[in-house]
Amino acid sequence: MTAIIEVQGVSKSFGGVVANHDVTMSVNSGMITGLIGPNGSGKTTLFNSIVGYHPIDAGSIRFEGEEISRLPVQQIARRGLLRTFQQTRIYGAMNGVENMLISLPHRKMNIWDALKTYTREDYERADHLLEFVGLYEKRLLKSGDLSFGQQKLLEFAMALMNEPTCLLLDEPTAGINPTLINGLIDRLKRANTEFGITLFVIEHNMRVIMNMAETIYCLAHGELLAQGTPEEIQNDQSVIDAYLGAH
Amino acid sequence: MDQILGNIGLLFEFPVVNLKIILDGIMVGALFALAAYGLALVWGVMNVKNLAQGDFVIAGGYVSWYLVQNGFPALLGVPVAFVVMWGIGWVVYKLVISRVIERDLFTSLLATFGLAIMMAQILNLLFGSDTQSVDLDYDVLYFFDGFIDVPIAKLIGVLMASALAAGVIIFMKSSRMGQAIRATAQDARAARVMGIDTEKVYAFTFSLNSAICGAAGAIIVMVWVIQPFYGIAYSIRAFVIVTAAGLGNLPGVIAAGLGIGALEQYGAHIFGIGYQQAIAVLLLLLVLLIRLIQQRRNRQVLK
Amino acid sequence: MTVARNKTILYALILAFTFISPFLFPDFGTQLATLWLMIIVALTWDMTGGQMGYNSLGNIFFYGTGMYVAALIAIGMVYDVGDYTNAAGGGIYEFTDLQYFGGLALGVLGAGLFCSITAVVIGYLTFGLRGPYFAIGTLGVAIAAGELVSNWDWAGGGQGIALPVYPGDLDTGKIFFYFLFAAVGVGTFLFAKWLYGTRFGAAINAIRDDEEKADAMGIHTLRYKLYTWAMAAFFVGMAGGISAFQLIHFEPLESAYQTINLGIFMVVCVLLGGKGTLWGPVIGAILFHVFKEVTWNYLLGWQWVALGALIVVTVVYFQDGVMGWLLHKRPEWFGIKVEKKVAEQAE
Amino acid sequence: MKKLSMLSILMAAFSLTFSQASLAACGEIVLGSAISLTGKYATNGIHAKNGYEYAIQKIKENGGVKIDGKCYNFKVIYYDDESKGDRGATLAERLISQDKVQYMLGPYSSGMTKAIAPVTEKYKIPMVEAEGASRSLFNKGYKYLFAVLSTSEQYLASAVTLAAEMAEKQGKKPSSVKVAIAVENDPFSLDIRAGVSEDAAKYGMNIVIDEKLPRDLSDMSAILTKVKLLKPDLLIVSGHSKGAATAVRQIEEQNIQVPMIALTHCEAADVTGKFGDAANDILCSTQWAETLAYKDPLFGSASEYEMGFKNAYPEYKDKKVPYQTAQASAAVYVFKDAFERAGSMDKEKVRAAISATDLMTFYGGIKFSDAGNNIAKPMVLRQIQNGEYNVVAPSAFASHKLNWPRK
Repeated sequence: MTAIIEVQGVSKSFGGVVANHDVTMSVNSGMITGLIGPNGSGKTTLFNSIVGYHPIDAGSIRFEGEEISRLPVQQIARRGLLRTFQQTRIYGAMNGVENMLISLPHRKMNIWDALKTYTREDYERADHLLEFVGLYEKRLLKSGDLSFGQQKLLEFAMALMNEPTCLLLDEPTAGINPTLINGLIDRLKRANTEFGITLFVIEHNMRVIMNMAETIYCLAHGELLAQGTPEEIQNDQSVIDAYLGAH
Repeated sequence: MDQILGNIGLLFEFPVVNLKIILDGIMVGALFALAAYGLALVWGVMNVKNLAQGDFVIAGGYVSWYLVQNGFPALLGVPVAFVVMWGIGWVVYKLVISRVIERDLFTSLLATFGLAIMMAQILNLLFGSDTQSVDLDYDVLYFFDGFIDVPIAKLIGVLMASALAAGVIIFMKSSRMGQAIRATAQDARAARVMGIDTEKVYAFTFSLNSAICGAAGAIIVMVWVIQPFYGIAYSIRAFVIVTAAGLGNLPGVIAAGLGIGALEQYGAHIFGIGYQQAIAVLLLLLVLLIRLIQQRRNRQVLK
Repeated sequence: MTVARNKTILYALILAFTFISPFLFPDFGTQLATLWLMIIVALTWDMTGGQMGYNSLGNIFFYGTGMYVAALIAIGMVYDVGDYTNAAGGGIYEFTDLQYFGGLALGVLGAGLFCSITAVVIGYLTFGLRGPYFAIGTLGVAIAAGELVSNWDWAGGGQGIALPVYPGDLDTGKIFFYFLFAAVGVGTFLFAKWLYGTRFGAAINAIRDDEEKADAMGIHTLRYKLYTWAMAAFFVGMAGGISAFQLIHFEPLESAYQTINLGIFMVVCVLLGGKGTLWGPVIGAILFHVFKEVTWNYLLGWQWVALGALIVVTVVYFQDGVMGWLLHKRPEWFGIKVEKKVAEQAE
Repeated sequence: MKKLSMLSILMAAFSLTFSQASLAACGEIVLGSAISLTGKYATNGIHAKNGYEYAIQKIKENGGVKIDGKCYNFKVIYYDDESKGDRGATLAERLISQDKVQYMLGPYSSGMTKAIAPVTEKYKIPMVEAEGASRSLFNKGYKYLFAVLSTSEQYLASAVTLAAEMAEKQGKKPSSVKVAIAVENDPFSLDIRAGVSEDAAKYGMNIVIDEKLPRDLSDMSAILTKVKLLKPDLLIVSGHSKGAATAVRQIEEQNIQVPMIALTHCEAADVTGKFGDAANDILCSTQWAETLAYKDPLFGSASEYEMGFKNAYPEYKDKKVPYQTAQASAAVYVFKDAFERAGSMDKEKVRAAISATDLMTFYGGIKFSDAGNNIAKPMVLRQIQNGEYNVVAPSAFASHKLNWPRK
């Protein structure tokens, strides 16, 4: 079991506010890893640090053994480390199929590949993945008109289309109809097993994360509070205190 | 190349030249800073990038020139230009600017570019394309064996510019309108929620900008010459200064204005004044580049 | 099927008209050539402005640079450029037919290539700028280039450069330049049409709509922006090169790097026709050119006021242009076709 | 009573239409001109246009152009070239191919003429121009281009000669004279620079400052500072009207003491009116002066031309009539003369007649070289002495003595 993302002693503060302090964790290749913590515990900040949205103050972040803490977003993405947004970002003016086609892995293309028109396989893959997330019926609608949950699914499908090595998901179930959540958990797991994508998931919904993740990290006040299997985390008194204290 | 080296040599051979260049630069820079401050105000408060800035300056100059042609004293030109350009700014705001505030930034840039073309040509049709100036008939003070000349007119110009800047600062700090403007600049929506009539604030801000420019133009016509098509030169400088200094930072704008005035004079001395416009533009590009590198270090872009 | 056939007929008609128009209206040869120039610069402006969301105010840089590169290549192949430009004081320089046409061909191609390379270099420095900063930055590049070239004595400085006159008779010359422009224009159009249908075209649209997301998806945003600008610059540079030969005499600030003339016209054309569409720039260029040629010379002095007003009104009230207006009024002309295409291909 | 008055009105109306008919009996010769009404050359473009119009009016009043016993009047189609070369070339093309103009009057400035001349040459359209002085116009072998004015290298060359004479008077060698040159970066002024540097080189003079002025000139203190340091004996400034205005203002302000200062475009910039005493003792080159003793049957003497023009265009009442206007009128006069001598409307015959012109006008002699420039008229140099423009060189025309050194 090799670590694909290694976070070593990362600190980040905004002005005087410390968002992350000396955080160390690792995400194992081919696994689903969870990241939990009360609101404001610095989860999204850590995500942003990993994918390159801002510089970090101290520490190191490695992806597949390579230091990435100084690289800008697009270079990190091009190494196969992708993320979805808490507030989904899709191309609202395009329809679902177009959104999927945009998400073809350009990082794997040279300029001559890019200058080709879309092939039949591209369309098939797009349709297949749209079906996988359950949006096939709505594939020709303007994406901006879809519901928030559907947009979230579309963004997930787009991320899969991109064939990432590792995918960082920021609260994939937030805003999704509870009846659909089980289906989503199933799809996330299948994405992990069928497509072999390593997942690193921020999640508020304890049931979801406990069902899904093999390893879970818990942040509180910007510091790493606990780590372990779902059972270990569930029984960790400090985690329970942190959540209770936060409420 | 020889000429450039020779010009640099002059700077060391006659050190007093440096003083002269810096003095000239400060005088030019003070007026650039005025136009730039207006731009920073409009940019910061309503997010409109006004490419017609320089044309407001020139229009103010013509107001003052027109007064003098009709027998009024030259110093009266500054307050009158302030008032007249206030009115013109208000009209322009109502007709054009108010409709581009909510739009993307390129819209305001292009709309004001169109405005700039229009204003320059209207001035040309009204007053002709000749260079015009107002002669104040004041003495010139000489220092260092007559080497350094400080025309009293220029001195008055700089004083008036400083007085205007001070007035604006006090106004922004202490008046209700000034506070409303600053609140709107911080967060227009919150300001609206707090009961500030942002529409009124916008109209006021733009008119104020136009009036500041007009007054600057009235000073310029006493000290240098104006021509209908000179506007773009002042617009470019205003952009250089604001880009360098950032928004909402009056001391920064003034410092950048003076600095750029002096840099430009040095450039003109060393490379020849044929390169003056090129130097101003290259300074803009340089400032953009520096900001860009700063942002890249923050893993950000300049937007 | 019928849509496709109608389209073919439409294109054939336009192409036929392109071919016969200089013979139909021989007196308007130069204006028709200029119309193609407008179409070229509008189409290429839209590649970055409309399709990629990078509104350059400095594309005129490539036009001016194209002029200079073409002229310097053509002259440099036969004479010493410094002597030639210095000849403001005396000496007549002759060009044989072969030298003229050879110089023109190499010059125009060289202009295109050179402009592509400069686009990459300048783009590398400026594409970190977004929105208005990019517009102002590129405007700055164009202004600075004009000022610097006007101080470059070897290339004629403020005197500009006078190129040899077209050998052969007048009317052939006019038609010759018309077809040169038309060829580049048609080439630009077909290129753009093809480009917007590729994965690359979709990717630059993605950059326009949300560059951060495109970044996050691993699209080579900077690289694609550079390629796009280089492609646009290639065509503009060629158009500039042809203009240099057509105008015969040009100088740096007013004809080559004419920032507030052609440099802003191209933007107005695109806005008038409709940003981010294939036909918008073409329609806009035609509308603008006709408006300008019909009214310009009778306004005697007021034309620039009219132009300024046109810009303001277009930008403020009619920013979506003709195509945008049609899209709004007649969505079935566009919408149905688009869906059908996608649906067909998706099956 | 009532009827009678009605009748008289009718008769008056008749006679009016009749007289108009007799005027209309004159045919029309259409000339074309692209001229700068907007942009940086607009001031002088309008001076030139007024000159054309005044001459046309004058010819009309004096019975028109007589060709083969019939009378004709000139009519000009104007377009605004916006002071932009490529626009000018397009408009020339338009005048020729769409408006079918057969004869052209020139635009304002050398740069514009340079842009238009290839077009008129291509179409073999005779163009008499009055405002393009650059000699680069006359080494291209143009056959249809004729200029009534002296070429630009002559504008200030006589100032160099004067400076050399003054140096000799002081017992110094002409080669000890230091020259400072500041000219605008456009074809006209660059030509002046070429003329001055050639002449200065002949005397072995040292050129200590050689700078170009930007087109949007509003401040030349950087150059004047160098003038203070390097103390040249002769300062040359050329930059159309704005160059002259800026120079005079800042020379005064910075208290520049140079024994001899020579400018172009003093009259067009109205430096005496604007700056008063500050302009004193400055040398101004001019193509024409109203005090010169030239004369012709149509306009009368040079001073009569000035008076007549001021009556027709009252806006010039308090100013000098700029030579740009006079030479524009002279260009129209050349056309009239050539048409009458050709006795035909045939383009080639008219061209031949223009080429053979040998005419004395209020503006000076006009005789074209093979290259098309006027070789029968010298440039004169005037000095502003107590607000008056007095001719001081060349000596054959001088009416006053040179004030030297300045101040």
